Amino acid sequence: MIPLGHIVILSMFVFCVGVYGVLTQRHAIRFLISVELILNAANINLIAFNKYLGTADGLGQIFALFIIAVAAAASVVGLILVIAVYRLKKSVFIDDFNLLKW
Amino acid sequence: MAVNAKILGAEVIDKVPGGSFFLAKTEDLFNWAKSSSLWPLTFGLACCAIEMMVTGGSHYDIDRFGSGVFRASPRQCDVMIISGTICIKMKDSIKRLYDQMPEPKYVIAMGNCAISGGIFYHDSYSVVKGAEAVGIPVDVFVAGCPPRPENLLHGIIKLQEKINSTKAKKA
Amino acid sequence: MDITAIIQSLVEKFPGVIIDQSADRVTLTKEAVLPVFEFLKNGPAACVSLHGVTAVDRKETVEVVYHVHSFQHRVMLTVKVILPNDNLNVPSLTSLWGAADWMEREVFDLFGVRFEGHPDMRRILNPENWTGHPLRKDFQMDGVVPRPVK
Amino acid sequence: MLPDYFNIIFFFVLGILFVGAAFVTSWLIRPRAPSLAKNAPYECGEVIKGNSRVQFNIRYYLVTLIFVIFDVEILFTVPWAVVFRQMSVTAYVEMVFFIGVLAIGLVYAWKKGALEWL
Amino acid sequence: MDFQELIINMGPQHPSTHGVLFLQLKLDGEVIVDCQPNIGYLHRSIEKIAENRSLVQFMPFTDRLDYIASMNNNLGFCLAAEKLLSITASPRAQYLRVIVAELNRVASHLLAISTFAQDLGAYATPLFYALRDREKIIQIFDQICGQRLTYNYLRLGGVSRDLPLGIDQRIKDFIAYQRQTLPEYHDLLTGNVIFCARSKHIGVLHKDTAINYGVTGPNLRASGVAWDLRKDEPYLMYDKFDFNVVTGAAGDSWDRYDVRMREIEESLKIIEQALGGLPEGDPVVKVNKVFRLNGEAYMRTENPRGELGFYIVGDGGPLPYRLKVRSPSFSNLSVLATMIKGMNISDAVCVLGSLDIVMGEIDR
Amino acid sequence: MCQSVNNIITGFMSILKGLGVTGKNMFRKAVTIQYPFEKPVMTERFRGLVDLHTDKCIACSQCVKICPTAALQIEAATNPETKKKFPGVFTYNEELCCFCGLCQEVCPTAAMYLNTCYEVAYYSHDEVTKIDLLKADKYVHLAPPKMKELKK
Amino acid sequence: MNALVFYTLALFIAASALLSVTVRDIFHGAVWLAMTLLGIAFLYFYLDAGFLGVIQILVYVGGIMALFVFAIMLTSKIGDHKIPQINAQFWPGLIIASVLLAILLKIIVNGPWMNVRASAVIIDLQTIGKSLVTTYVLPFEFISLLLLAALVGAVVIGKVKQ
Amino acid sequence: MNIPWMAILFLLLKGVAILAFFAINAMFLIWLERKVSAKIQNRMGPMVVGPHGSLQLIADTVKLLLKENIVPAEADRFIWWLAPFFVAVPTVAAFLCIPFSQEWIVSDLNVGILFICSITSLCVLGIFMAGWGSNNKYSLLGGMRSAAQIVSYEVPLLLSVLVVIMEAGTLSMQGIVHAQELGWFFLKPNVLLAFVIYLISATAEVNRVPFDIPEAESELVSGYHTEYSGMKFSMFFLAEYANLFIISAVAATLFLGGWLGPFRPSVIWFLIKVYGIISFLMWIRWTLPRVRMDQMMSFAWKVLTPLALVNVLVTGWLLIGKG
Ligand code: SF4
Ligand code: SF4
Ligand code: SF4
Repeated sequence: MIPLGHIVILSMFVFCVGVYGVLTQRHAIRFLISVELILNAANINLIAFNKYLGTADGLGQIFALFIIAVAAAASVVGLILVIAVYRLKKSVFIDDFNLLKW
Repeated sequence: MAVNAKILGAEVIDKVPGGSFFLAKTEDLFNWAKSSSLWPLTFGLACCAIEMMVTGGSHYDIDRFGSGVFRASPRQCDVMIISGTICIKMKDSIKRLYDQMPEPKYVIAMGNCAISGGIFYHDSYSVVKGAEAVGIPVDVFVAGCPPRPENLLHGIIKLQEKINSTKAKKA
Repeated sequence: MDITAIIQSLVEKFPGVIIDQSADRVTLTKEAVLPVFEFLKNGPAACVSLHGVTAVDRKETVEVVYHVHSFQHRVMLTVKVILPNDNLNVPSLTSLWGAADWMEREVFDLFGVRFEGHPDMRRILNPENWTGHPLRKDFQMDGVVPRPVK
Repeated sequence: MLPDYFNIIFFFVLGILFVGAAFVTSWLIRPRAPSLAKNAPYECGEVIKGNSRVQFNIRYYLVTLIFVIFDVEILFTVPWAVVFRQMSVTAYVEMVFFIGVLAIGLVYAWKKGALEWL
Repeated sequence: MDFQELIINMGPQHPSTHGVLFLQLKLDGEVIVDCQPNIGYLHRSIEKIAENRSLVQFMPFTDRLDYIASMNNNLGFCLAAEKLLSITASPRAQYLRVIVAELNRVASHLLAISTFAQDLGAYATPLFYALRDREKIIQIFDQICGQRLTYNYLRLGGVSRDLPLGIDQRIKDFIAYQRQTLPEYHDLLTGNVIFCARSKHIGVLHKDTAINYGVTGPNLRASGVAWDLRKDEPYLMYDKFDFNVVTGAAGDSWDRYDVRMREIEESLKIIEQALGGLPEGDPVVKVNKVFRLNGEAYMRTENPRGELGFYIVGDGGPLPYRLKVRSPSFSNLSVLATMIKGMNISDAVCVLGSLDIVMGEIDR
Repeated sequence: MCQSVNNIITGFMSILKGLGVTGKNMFRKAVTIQYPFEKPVMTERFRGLVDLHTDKCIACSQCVKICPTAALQIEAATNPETKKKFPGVFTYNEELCCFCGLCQEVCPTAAMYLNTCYEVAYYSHDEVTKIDLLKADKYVHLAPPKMKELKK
Repeated sequence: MNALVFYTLALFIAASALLSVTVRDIFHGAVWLAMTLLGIAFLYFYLDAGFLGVIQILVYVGGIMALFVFAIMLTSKIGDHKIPQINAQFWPGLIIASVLLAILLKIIVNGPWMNVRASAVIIDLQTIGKSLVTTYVLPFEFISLLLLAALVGAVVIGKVKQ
Repeated sequence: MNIPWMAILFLLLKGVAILAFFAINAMFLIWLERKVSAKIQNRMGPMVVGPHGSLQLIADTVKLLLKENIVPAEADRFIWWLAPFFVAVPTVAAFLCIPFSQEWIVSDLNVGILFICSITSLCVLGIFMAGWGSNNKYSLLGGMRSAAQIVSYEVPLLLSVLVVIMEAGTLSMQGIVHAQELGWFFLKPNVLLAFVIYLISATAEVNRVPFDIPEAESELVSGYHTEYSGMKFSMFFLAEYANLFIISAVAATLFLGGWLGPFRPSVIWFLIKVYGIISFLMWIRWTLPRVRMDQMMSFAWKVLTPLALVNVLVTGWLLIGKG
């Protein structure tokens, strides 16, 4: 088998790409894409640890399931917000999302 | 006419390795395939279009020749059956549709109108005198006003003969 | 109410505008077009349907011909307006009939008669960048091959 | 026996190869004659007016959204469906509750008109 | 919300615009906010040509106006010319004309309902059934006058030739056959739940709008106006036959379909009666070879699509000075733009299909 | 509730009915005429290509005059002995013809007729634009291939 | 062979993840994200979490990606689907991300898990199902409420702005 | 590192066999479709190319290979190229766990049925890409409609599959077949309902009449693949028919007992069932008109989904009661 560390490194990389995206992207949908990457990186870790060091009740996988559900809910709401703001302000750039004024 | 020469141009011969026998055989195969699967464009202009529809209908059943797949998008069809009168307002559209068809493409001019303007040749200020006047090279003319469905089938057979007898241009 | 009665009522209602009349046809002056049709449509004649608008080029003049039709009395009345060649303008009937829209556009396209008050006086059958009105007797165009045999 | 993941990936690669091979073959033997007019977008033979990339009705989004929610719901139901027979009635009741909550969501969306098209 | 509107071209080459109609649709999402029909893509200058052809020579051109119902066009033109020249056709010819005109009406309606079904996405099958049944009529015409679509059968004062031998049996067979197959259409379409859901309450054409826009024929009758020239201004021998004027109730697309469906039955009835009462005699009366056309005449007849009018003006010469065709589809189409505003594309296609237009006579 | 259940049932039945119709038709015989192998017989009134009984024509030009499309062209010649007119040149432009049959109707001697040839497909205009009606084999080149060749 | 597959897959995931945040076209970005997610699904298969892999494809690639694409279509016009990548936050972002990566890598490499190779258990669907309705029933039901909340919230926002 | 070459070779052989079946099956289905439609319409269908048109599809395929490939100007080339892959590759992959018989299955994944469902849902993205990449309004509209439609019918489809999972207690395709040894599932009324729901939603999933809205020829020319020509177009075509096979195969496995049958070889039984279902779907296709977009959506959400939800609960209750 592959050493666990390698999988974790992959997940770290994806995570950092996500962080990079979150920090630099101005486009709101891009931003959400990056968030998805971060969540997925977490999921990779969960599954990998579950496989290598997991308990018998499959906690890691169940947690990953929950994360997927949460991610789904988050992107549903996040995207509809983006669309709503876009329709209001004609912009998809986070800089323009001045939620206080909105 | 020129269309046919273009299709199996020199490039094919260059690209397909093998002896001339093999080449001839593939060419036959290609021609056979091209001629056996002529998908027409769903495109009716005038009275002749009704006869074209009838040709697709149960009594004549153009599908027997493998040409029953009427495609609405010019991107997916092989033969354009110009069925009816071409008028000045229409001619650009027809040309555009023809241009948008992918090679190898063929044209059947159905009905005297599409051939020469036919019954509207004289005295008409708005009828274009045939498909060739629009700049569309016609492969087979199917005369009649309108041509009988059998005649259109005959035209398709003629087109198949024509395709089958094309030889690739030697480089 | 038959056709003579309708024409009679017209003559009575609009004295002086009927230039000419025959069994099923009246000729109007241009100015009277709108009121007369209004009366024909909403009055006792009940000619609710504008059946057709066309024109005839009489070389010096152009006749605009209207056919109106009454379901109630089962009559079809022909109304003509004669326009001089140098002033091809006539009030549009689009305010009375939706049908007038395209029909008038067609007459404009083919004869060059302008209908005043028409919301969309464009060519309808011929390309918009055309000049000339093909059904005029003096229409000339390159590429028209006359029939050789007379 | 090969592991499952290998089979799956292998079949994906196979599929890609298949499609790719078809494209390559076609690329080898097909004619090329691009022209400006040919590459213009097709629109029933008329000239294009306006642009094709325009915004669309939000309804598409709403429907997809409800789908995603239900998708997630179903994914949670599957493990239950496999085992619920070996479990007690509580498992069933739990699932009824779970589905019930989402059914409320469906009813809500329905009443709000998110399911109406037009 | 200001939506960027999507402009879509439908046509001139489009599977469901019935020829070369070009609709420019402005969409908001999928809802049509504006529709701009452009016609003239089949404008063949027939009216101009008519000024250079004698009446006899013009007959073939009438075939090409409404090419789905050429016989009826022949008839309309013949009657107008005869009115101008004060000719009356022989009684036998009148009966023959009724027979061919009604046969053609059946053929035309068959095509109309089936292309309508095709527009609703009933993939090809109803269309092919209709073509199959229509083919029987076409073959009858082929036998009568030697062409399948452009008949050129009627002449001033009668018809070009008498019926060939044995054709009456063939027509009777056809009537029996058609009566047998009509229920199939009813099963396949009329009662079908999807078909009804697609066409009922869609494209309601109110009576007043219809009259205002000069809509005629089955479309008008579907809106509830019982107006049929064959009944109300009988020409030929139509007053001798027993048939009903079919009307619809709501004026929606389904009604327009249904009116046509029932008119087929009425037409079959008329043909049967006409065949039964066919008088002996010449199929054509003697007329002069050369005419002088004087004055003007307007005659309208009930075409399968509505009222077809011919307006012929003469100037004393042999050629018409002006010939105007008042085509039913022209008016029927002009109402489309008002009808489909606020609909989505699918419904617009359904409405267009139910109006049953033929571009040949719209553009002339 | 009752209503909608009823609707569903009738809807379902209507679909079954439709399926019944198509199902029934599946077992009908195909109506197709297999064209190149079975050829339909043209009716005797069929209006195919214009043809001429050369011997009967008296070059009266009536057909030329009536032809709405000016598809016919005639140059009359006179027989010096009998003083009878006969067609010296008689050409027919198939591409203009609209197969209306008026020429046939008007011909006083029944010299002109429309034959039953309907298979008119060709590769170039020359094949039909100037058909010499006086030649006997004018339509030979248009004849479709024989049945034998088709069934290869 | 295992290793070969894994490293190819890892490379694919890493590359497409990187591409998904760096390509200019937003739609391309979404497509690359879909590829990343697909790759991760394969990784789950690889890690014997077949159910998770399937769910990943079904929910993420089939569902959430569709959402993203619709959202892109709803908010993009031609011309603005190509957005500039370089902005004021580019360098800070890059630096922070790299530093983070470096720190994490250091932790991992020195950490106790780097060379764990033995796989402990294979969790099958039955196990997940059982735990889900017994041990983890509370979060499980909570998820349903969360989904409901998301649905309601999204519908409200979507409808209000009509 | 030892690589199991033999096993890989064996897998490769299986893969090639599946690919061959994939291609031949698609061709056969297209031919069948044309023949069935011809029969329904009192016609002959392809006749001339080969005996009874049997070579027709070979000709079509070779011709499509020979067609020029048009890339519309302004098309998003990358997306445009990728779309056929996204549409066609999953259909190949889905064949991975279709049980043709007891032995004839490439790999009986323990999440088999969900694997097929998830893999085929990848098509949505492909359709999106096709619509977006073509830079054509018809394509875009068609793509959006198609995606919305597929997505909506995915829910009742999954729910009806869920019923079978509950009955069988497993996700593996073979497991489901074995669970039916005592009686095919569709004999139970609740599963019969699921079967009907499945068939309807599966028809919608593969965009066939009466749900062929994205390709609605009379409205949108040919939907999302309007701009595609030649081989790329044929990939869409191929995928469509492969999908038809897949949904029918799944239906046969889930509800009609798969390869179970009174005598061997069982693969015959499987194929009979599958082609039976396919013929039925074709019969429907050539009979019914198309429903409208909104009708279709409300049918999915307001009729099928609630029905399927209730069905799941009822099935659960029945099974609990039994166990
Ligand atoms: S050739 Fe004759 S039938 Fe054909 S379109 Fe022209 S006029 Fe009509
Ligand atoms: S009408 Fe008859 S006789 Fe006279 S020129 Fe013509 S063919 Fe000859
Ligand atoms: S058939 Fe008609 S068009 Fe043809 S040559 Fe005779 S008269 Fe002229």
